[in-house]
Amino acid sequence: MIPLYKPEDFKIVLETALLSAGEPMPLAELKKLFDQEFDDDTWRTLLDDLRRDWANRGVELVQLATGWRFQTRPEYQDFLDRLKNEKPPRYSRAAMETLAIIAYRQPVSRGDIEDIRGVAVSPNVLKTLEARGWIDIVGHRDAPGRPALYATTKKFLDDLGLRSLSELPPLTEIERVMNLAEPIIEISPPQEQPAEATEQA
Amino acid sequence: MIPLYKPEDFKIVLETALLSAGEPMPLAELKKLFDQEFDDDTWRTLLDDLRRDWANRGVELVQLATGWRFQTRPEYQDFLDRLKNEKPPRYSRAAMETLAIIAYRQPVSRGDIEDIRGVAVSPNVLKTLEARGWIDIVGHRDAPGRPALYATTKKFLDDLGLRSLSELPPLTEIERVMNLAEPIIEISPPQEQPAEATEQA
Amino acid sequence: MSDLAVATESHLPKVYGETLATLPRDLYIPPDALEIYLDAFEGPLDLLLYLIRKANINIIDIPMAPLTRQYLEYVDAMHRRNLELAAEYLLMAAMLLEIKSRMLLPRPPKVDSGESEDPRAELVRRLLEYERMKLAASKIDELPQANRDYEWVSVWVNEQVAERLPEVSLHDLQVAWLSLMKQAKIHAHHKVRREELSVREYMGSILRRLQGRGYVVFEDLFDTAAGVASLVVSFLAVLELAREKLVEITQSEALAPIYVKSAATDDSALQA
Repeated sequence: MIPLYKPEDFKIVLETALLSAGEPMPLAELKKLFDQEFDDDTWRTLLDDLRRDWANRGVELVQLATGWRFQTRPEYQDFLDRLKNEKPPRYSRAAMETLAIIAYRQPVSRGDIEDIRGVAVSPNVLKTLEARGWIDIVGHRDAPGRPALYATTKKFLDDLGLRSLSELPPLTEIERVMNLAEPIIEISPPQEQPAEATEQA
Repeated sequence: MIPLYKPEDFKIVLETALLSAGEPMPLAELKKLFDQEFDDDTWRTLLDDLRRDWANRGVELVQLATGWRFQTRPEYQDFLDRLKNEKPPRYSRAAMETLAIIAYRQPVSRGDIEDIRGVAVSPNVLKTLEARGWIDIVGHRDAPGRPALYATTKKFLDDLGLRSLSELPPLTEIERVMNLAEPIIEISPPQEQPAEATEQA
Repeated sequence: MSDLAVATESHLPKVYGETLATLPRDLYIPPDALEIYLDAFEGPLDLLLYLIRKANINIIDIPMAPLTRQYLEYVDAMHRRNLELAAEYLLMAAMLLEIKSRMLLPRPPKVDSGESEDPRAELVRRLLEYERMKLAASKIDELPQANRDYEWVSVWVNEQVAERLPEVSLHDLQVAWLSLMKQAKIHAHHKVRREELSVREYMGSILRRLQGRGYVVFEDLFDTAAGVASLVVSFLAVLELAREKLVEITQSEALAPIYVKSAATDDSALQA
């Protein structure tokens, strides 16, 4: 094994591990790289230092919900798209609205989504979002038919570059309501992923 | 799209594309990145330049039959292996007991090992340990069948981080725990490995 | 994002700025345009929102009569063109008609609050919630998305194909020996002491040196540079090898050179 002396040596190992990791690396995982034990401040310095090294490049080091990862900067996507055989499909409005309802109102059943959208939800929409790994079933509501409850996943956050649900765009306050029975309160996105659905059996 | 002026700008796009490509990129493919058409010499210079940028890092740019790709340097594999979750393979109990007997009782024949273990020793066990380079045949006993005598090698000591066999855990401590111990007169083991003596096969 | 969605959203800031004094404009959309828009509507709520936003109607004070009329005209138009109409559109039509008729009746005060409830309240609540989610959806869609707006970096791990070998620690060896002892098959002479290990190590070394070599001069087995302790242990190793009949020690006469030979060395091999 290559001996590591200077901070620079450690940074090179860290960079190599992050560049070749197939997924975001949590700090606890990165700590396995070295025999030496560093405190969290030292790690933070090391990671910040590495991030600065890449400041003017086409790739950046980002911290996501599940850990640290190198990704290309969006400004370079036009170039990268030229190497792709096909453009990734954009999701339909139905899919995006369903995703938004699950993201902001989770955990929700298919019935809840249909209530909000006013139309039936195609099973394909849910399947597409599940296949992408962005939503999953976190429990079942204790109601007739025991409907499945959907929530967004860590991968959803990772793929959208968010560290937590609280980083979702804030909901727009559409209109102050005057004559309605219940006043509309400022709505902020949920602070934490509801890891365990409260309603599950 | 970001305007590209200097050679450095082109190199950054090229680096970004190669770092995010999942597979080796042929030159013909890389040429799609830019509107500008460069001749092969210019491309060669660009790629060589990029390769030099990575000369002292844990990742290198290599040209394969199927194209160019970034890959980790083998010297860093030991670090990357630490991030793998898979459990390291283990030797069978028979192999470990055989190794222990050879280490503590060398030189021993297969018959000696069988006497101690009370069961037949599979030839595969000895072959595995020989293939690992941890034991070898140091002679033959002058007895019917001229049984081979096994001893541990220098590689065994190296791999276990020992300078000599006397650094093996003293088993007397275990024996003491098991009330089997007899008083022992401690004599200091030789500090030097007789280097010349052990290295010949 | 369809043209329609862009068009309605561009209206939004104006809607907020509008005062109540502004009278609702006509909800009319040319029927030709309907077909183009149809696919873009995500359902009756979406269609209603479109009609409301297009006419700059304040969503909390919806004029039910013109909205209902306009909505029904569209539903009719869709019917006439044999366009497949989801049941939700008809349900919404019924709901609008019901609200419209309740608007004409005097409202009984609610028992608890004493205030009368607006028959449009539930519709407004649904429209607002749907619009909120619709806008949230387009905001989420604008976030940079992996594989669409950026790529993960994935450098190839140039792994040597060598199989991973088991790791053995000193502790493992100790445990193996301990388990052997537990089997009670080990007699007292199998107990190993530290000093004995040194002798055992030299026994192996000496046997290696003797291998395939016939007679070796006794002194040659010792490395005088290695120090006294090493010499003592080497000597003990030779004696132990002799005791275990693994080497043969010969001396033709007193003071003559002492020769050591591996007990099992094949004499014929030596002559080759």
